[in-house]
Amino acid sequence: MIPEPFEYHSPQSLEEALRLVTEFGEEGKMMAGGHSLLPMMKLRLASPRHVIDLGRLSELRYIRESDGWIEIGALTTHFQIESSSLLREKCPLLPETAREIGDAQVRNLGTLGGSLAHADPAADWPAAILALDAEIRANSAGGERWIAAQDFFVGLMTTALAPGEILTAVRLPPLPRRAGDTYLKLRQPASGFAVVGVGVRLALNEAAHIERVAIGVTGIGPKAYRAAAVERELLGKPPTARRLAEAAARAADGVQTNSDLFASAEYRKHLASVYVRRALELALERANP
Amino acid sequence: MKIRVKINGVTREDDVEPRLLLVHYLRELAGLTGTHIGCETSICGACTVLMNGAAVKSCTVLAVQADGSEITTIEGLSGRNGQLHPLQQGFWEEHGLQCGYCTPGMILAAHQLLSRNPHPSRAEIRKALEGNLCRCTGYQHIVKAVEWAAEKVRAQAEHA
Amino acid sequence: MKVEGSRQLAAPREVVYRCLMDPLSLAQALPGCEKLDPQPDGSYQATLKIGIASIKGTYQGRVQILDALPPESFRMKIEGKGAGGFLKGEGTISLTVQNGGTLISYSGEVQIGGMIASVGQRMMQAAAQQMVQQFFDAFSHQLPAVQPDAVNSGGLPPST
Amino acid sequence: MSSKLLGERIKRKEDPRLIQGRSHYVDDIQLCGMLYLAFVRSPHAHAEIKAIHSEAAQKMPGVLAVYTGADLEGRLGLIPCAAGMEGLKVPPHPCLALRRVRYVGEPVAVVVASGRYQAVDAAAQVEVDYEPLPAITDLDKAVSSDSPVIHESLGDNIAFVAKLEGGDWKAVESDASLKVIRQRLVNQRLAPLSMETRGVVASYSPGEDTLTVWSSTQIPHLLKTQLAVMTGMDEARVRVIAPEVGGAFGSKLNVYAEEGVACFVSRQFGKPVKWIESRRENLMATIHGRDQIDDLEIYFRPDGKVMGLKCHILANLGAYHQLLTPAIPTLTALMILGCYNIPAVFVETKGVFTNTMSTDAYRGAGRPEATYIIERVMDMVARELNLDPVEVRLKNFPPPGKDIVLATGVSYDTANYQKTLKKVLTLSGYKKLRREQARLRKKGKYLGIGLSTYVEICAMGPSSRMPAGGWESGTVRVEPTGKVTVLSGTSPHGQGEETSFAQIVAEELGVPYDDVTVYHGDTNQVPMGIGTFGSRTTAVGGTAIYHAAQRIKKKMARLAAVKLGAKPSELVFRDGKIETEDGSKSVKFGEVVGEAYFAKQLPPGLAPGLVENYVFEPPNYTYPFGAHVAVVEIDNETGEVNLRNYFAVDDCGRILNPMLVDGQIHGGLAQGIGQALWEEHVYDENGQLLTGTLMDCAAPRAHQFCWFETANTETRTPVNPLGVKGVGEAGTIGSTPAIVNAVMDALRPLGVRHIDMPLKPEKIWQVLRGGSPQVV
Repeated sequence: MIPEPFEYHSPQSLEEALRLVTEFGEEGKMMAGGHSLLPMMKLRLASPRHVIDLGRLSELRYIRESDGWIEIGALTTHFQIESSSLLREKCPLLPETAREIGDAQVRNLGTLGGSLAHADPAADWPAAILALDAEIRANSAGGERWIAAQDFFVGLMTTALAPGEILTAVRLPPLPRRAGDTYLKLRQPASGFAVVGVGVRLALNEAAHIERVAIGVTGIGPKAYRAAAVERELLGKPPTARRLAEAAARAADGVQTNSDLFASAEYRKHLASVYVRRALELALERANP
Repeated sequence: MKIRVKINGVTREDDVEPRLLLVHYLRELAGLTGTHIGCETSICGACTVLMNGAAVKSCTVLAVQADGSEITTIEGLSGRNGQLHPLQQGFWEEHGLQCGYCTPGMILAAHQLLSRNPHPSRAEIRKALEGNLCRCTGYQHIVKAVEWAAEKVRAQAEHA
Repeated sequence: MKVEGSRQLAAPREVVYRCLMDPLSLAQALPGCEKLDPQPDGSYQATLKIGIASIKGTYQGRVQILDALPPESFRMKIEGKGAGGFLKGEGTISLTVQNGGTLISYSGEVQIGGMIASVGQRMMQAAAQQMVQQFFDAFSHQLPAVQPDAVNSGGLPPST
Repeated sequence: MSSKLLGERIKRKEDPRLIQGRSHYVDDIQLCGMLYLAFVRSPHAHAEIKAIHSEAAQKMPGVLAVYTGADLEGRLGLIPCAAGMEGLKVPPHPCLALRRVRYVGEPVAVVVASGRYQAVDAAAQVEVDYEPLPAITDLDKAVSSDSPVIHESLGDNIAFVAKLEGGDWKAVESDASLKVIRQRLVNQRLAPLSMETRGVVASYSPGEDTLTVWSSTQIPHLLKTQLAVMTGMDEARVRVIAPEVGGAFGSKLNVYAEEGVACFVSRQFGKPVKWIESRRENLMATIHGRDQIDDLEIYFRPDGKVMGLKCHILANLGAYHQLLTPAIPTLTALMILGCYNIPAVFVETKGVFTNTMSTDAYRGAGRPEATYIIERVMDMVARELNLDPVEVRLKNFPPPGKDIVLATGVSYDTANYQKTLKKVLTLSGYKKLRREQARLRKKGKYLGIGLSTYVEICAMGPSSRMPAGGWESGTVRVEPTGKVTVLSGTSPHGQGEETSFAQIVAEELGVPYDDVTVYHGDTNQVPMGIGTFGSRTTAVGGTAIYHAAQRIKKKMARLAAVKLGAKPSELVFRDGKIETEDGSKSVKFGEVVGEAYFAKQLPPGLAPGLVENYVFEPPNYTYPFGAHVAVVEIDNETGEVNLRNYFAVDDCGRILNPMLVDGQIHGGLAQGIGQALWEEHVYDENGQLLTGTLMDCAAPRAHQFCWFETANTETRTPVNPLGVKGVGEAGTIGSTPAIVNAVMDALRPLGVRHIDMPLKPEKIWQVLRGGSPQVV
């Protein structure tokens, strides 16, 4: 299969990219690795007139720590995240999520920003960044703004990015003391996408009660979400096995649940609760020194 | 669009349509047909090549994206005097192929694995090859082939 | 594929019904509607650019209103085809007076064929629901404002 | 140097070119002035074609022509079906649809353009007006009297009804002491999924009036004949070459529309034409496998002896017959008793048309379905009687021996089912596994142990029982330099016969393995043959070559005998020499070759040269068998199945190269396990293909498998002098039921008898939570 013809633009700076994005508007499509976009273009389900390849914006390819945040450039590949020693130490959830994405080849080219902006309902990153209370930086000709992860995913493959905006970075707090995080996933055997994917970060207080917990869930609904009902049940409580299980049972509360060939809505709801509980247990184990 | 790509050590310049896929560029313009096409959704890995040393699925890369890069295809893996790469040798020794269609991609994916992890376990080999489908072998001989090559590379390194 | 649901709108039933029958407000509300021409037989010729995010296709088709029972209910039949395949749908829309506004309930069967059907099954349901939601979001803006506060104070969540 | 080659682990001759990317698959063939085809395909499962608008496409850059079904009518023949069974309804099957489309993906028009991208662009601009008709995909509905009919001229959707009956049914049905189980099994549709899709290059030379066709096919010779018939060309002017073929698994044992169209277009333009199938097309319009519903009645004694098996098979044929479509399910009936001596059998097979792509041969072709049925039967009986499945199998095996005739009338060449079973039980530590299972059950964990003891029908086969000939040809030619050329009528594509055939010939002639080169696949180069399928290539094609080598030896021995003053019968061929057993009289192989070619002193009646051909007609099929044990663990919360261990003991007769046998077994296991756990090719009720890309159509990956522990027994067949039975399909046939039996064994405490494949986690979860398995 072969894409329809298009014009290709390869901006060398963010400034140039922003100009192109504004210029082409609806007719332009940004590409940041291309592993979501190109298959769609080859099947001719997507046929943008202009492809704006952000791949050469090396300024957006970094992982660094400053001012109490870990910041990751949007063009950082899944593999760079997977293999980052900084992240392994300060935010193991991210490398753990990265290694679950697609396959080795996809992880070499696919990028964090590309995946987030695409907002596939079964992608892995959304669950991870929701669990990390991350913020997403959007740049436009008018400047920049930070969008909380919770506000970023608007609907099926739809984000809070406005026309003319480019997702440039993600920042998140490193793992605090007495905290643990993890990402667990059931893969769809054909596509490798998440039937369910759960990211959890959990922190305990001095009394070993749950001080903070954030749970991101993907694969279940039209967009990734925070399992707020579960979090509410757990906050401030001692994390007994029974409490975790009872809370996790609410993992898909209020979510319009996907149904496909592999898993019905009902089964997905069940998977969400099982995987949320297991992820909580694992994160707890890691939080307990 | 004009692009400049170094393929298996030889630089070439071409004027290509932006939509030309890297795999078609390699096969039809550069005449390197060892890279195969197995699906169009970046699942099967038959089209795997090394781009700046990293394994990529060349059916999901535009030729224009590869502008300025170095590409290694299966044809570029053998030594100058035609000596087989340890991975090629391993696939031969351990019967790591049958119809051979997935083999170039499989070998290049394994190449990346060994460059990142010279001592892979069987589970790590299987995980590293999850982006490459083979319908003939049931994978077991491929795993053995990669083990054979890893051993050979280690021995060569010790020797050197 | 079944598509069903309901939506509370803050307008009297007659108004909602009239708006639903009005090609102009319908065209404004239908996602990606580029053309909606009334035909002599009472149906509409439509051109819709529909899809999710960058996956959009242009569909040419026909929308028919059948068994109209103003202001209670009607049946709607949609047929369209485009490069991504075809879609056929038929459903019943009924309007009931509720909490000072109107509750629209819809229930129908949509058949998708061609490319979209063979590559999009995992997202189809969610995509359909999202488009219905988009329609009602846009449609509610077409309705003349009727004391929305009064409606919402009746304990109902806002309609958008 | 010893020339002992047969039975040795010898590296493949095929590999050096393949591992260096220097071989040529069909898409690697570039000819000057090549034109490209792109097909316009139906998005509807069933519809009338009202109009085809190709004007816009014709005006696109690089486009030379657009053809529709009407353009080809009377100018290009129909797609052939070789299965000739009594009363079979054969609907016309044009290369491009005429007036009506009957499955999603059916070709409706073809665009000819000077570039690959241009052809695809233009095909997207061809507009077709359809009037949709109700689609039929459900087998039960398709056979009901009020179903819409897919081929109106045929009256209904039933292509054939075949019955197979044996034994004393009256006795079985009137025996009140027998227990009965009734069960429906669904054997789901699969995509064969060779890694290389199909493809064809057709090149017609107007000057020479010759047509050369490179096709990714398993049957170059049969294809040549059929393309000659379809195009109306003199067959002597048609040449088919199967270049490197990137896997097939039965899916390229066929004659396809695109092959016919490519030849037609090449003749129109007098230029080479290429068509390479996309993966999406491959999933839509390359044959599918399996797709049967089997309704069973099992009559058995309380001690586990099965006395009668009834089965009503509904076989989904798809919308049209491809080459062997209707013949495939009849193999299910033939092999339904497996390796068990069941006194009474009744099978009724209905072949049913639906609005789907044709089914046809996919690895195993009808026999995996049979094995699945009978192996599930054994386990269901064991479960019902609370017996160990090993015990039930032993109770029903015939005693070891030769020429065992079952109630189906099938005569098995040689059998020792007890031996393979015993061996796999030892290999797997079966008793220990059972103890582990009991321990885990007490902890609420589900470990399952599944058995399968299969027999298959291979080495296809005697011509009397084959649709298009079952013989095979081989030529051995000793070149003047002493190097040996082997020509085979078979067409291997990954199985490694360039290696095993060279082993046979080198061993027989006593020449170095490296001196033997094997060719196949080019109809102008090799003698007419049948092809590679049905685990026949080594057993039938290898035997033909073996015999040809014998003829060479006979001739060379006569020449050598004159030189040595010995009797020809005293001479042996070894180490590059022809000599007496004790080595006292010896002449170099090359010297005798020289004699044959210089022809100075030939004995009377001996013709010059050293070329011998042999056509082998096998007297019977062969019946390889084996015993497998699968061990699975089930996640008791989610229903996910983890394949923990797999043990396979296979008896494929004599083993020529154990490395190749292992490779065939492993690959087969992966496909069989794939069917049990993950694979399915799914149409919705409107005939839309839902698994249209590899994003939805699962092909198993490396990390989904455990390490396969394999072993063999070798029971030689008397059917051919090599003693070889065949191994290409064994793994697939044996593994599917072993896995399903293992999962059902794991779930035994939950009281569920059967879940249909693939055993997706949701189905198991539904059982785990106390429900019955739903189709999801």
